[in-house]
Amino acid sequence: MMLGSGSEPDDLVRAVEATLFATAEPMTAEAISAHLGGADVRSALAELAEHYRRRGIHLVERGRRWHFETAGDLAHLLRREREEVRRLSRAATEVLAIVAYHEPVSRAEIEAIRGVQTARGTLDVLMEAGWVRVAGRREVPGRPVVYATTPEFLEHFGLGSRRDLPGIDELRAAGLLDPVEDALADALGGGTTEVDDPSVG
Amino acid sequence: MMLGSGSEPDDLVRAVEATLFATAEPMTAEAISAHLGGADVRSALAELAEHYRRRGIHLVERGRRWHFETAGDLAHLLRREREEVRRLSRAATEVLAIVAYHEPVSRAEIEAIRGVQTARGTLDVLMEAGWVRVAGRREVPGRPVVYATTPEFLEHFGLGSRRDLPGIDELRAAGLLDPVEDALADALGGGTTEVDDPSVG
Amino acid sequence: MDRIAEPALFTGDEAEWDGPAPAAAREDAALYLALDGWEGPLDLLLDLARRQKVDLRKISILALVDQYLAYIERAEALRLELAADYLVMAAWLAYLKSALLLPREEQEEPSPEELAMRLQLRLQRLAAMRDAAARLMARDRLGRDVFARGAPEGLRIDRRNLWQCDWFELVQAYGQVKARTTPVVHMVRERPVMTLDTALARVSAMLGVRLEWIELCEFLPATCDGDWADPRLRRSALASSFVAALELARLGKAELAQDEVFGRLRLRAVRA
Repeated sequence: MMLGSGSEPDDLVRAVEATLFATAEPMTAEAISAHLGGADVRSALAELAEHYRRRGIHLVERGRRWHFETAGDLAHLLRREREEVRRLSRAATEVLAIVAYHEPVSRAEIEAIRGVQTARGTLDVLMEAGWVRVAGRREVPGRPVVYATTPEFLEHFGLGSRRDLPGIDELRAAGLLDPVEDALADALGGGTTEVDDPSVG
Repeated sequence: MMLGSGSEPDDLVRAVEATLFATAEPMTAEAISAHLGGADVRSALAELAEHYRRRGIHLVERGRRWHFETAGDLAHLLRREREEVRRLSRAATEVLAIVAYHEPVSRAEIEAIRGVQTARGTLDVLMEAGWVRVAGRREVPGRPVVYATTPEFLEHFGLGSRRDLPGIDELRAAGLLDPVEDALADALGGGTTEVDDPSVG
Repeated sequence: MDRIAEPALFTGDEAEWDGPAPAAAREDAALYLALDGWEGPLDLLLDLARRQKVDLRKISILALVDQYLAYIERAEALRLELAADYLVMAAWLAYLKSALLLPREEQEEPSPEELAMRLQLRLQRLAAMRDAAARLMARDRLGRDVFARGAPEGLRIDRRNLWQCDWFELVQAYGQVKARTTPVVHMVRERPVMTLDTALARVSAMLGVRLEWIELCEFLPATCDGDWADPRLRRSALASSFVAALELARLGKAELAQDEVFGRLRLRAVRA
């Protein structure tokens, strides 16, 4: 018997449970606390998450916001009557992955990785889906806009935070998230040099 | 320990739980069964209803349809009230004072005393504040509603009774009937600090 | 209950990409027909590199260059129209190949090995992001694999006003109502004025005897003339004389002139 899974939930746990069931939007611990008159809801959230871990619905934290969702292993039962999630083009999925693994990242940096210009509509599609947002400008000449992912991105892909991006630790350890120039400098053990490379840019 | 409340839910129970959580409409047992490939969901529904009986959400059957809803004792969480401190407007303060000095008083009488029309909202505000109540109708043609103060009014203003309100002579002595003072106080935006009156402090 | 035990049928993401399917592209015919399928030369190079079926870090750049150049040659032989960047890449790779093969006396900067490594690093990075995208898309996705509550009641916060007012404000407000509505007797004092009739008579009389332009202020009585020193009476006289002037102009008996806004106003009789 796991702690809390069979015991009676206390009033605060019940209140947090009811609040998260009723809300139409995911909520941060702070927002839940404010809704419940300032109570400390941290342990209640932990208890609920544990309680629901083996049930048909799970309590999950995505980018600091909590919500209930159906268990992933039941997907095949629930998916049938649902409308299909919009299908992304290959270009859009690549751009989304680059933004997620490199954020904040400029359009030029995205293009350097993909080796092609990115159609204007591609980023628009991702922003319209609510997964990518403009995250300011880089303080370099030209002050390019940089892009980053949103809490809705984490929610949609079931990620607690960007640290949960598949394989991100391995990619970082392998240096595959570093710019080519840095990797080249490392490999050659010297400074970087200007190279006449038509495939760049 | 109640049966089923602490034990691990089986796959069918989990599937029913997830189905009822994700559905936008309450579902009959037959509809759930059809959705889950014809399984007999009766005992699963009973187990779920029992499991959720003490939790913040309940699984309930209404007119043969099942759905989750917030526990009745937590329904107040769905509609929270937030209190916002607001100062009474000048017009509302005047109307409140007139009601206090002249009660029971009709709206027409209030307007006659103030010399200006009184917006309907002003009396509503005073009633919302709990300081003024409808005190019946005057038995004259048109049977106008008359207003009076409430016990909460006396309590809020620290008055033992309405007789504790200062009389006209006292107001005059305090300089509160001086129209110049009035104009000055108006010009200074309320002017609660402008009057040098030891009897009022 | 076989439904539940059944493995998920659609957890794969095979339909997600609408780019060229790598399996289909292995057919040579498909390779050449799917020319529009690649997003630029780097994409094509990565596809070719993956056909070497080795770790991208151990890939043979020379073999890759040969494959690319062969592809471009055959595409040209088939008279397929190639985008400029494919040709630029072909030229650059041909240069890289010759630099890698030819013996060198003096080291050029950058060395061909460095250029080859740069290409390799770029292919690795593109491949890494492509794999990451595939893994991302294959996750349980909200609204497709997992679902939020279908009919949340929603949370509502109603604002409730907590009205504030104190004893002094209350009493002061009553005092002000009383003060404001106490009947006030208004005494209207008689003030010395020049009536419009007087002004009209005076201005017409003066215009009758003079032909030249006259400034309006000249129509006023002299200050030394008894009560006319009173500034309030003089203001009244000026206002009445001005209205009289306008009236005479309207009747066609006088004309007015003013050189600038707020300038001196002059008046002249109109002779019939």
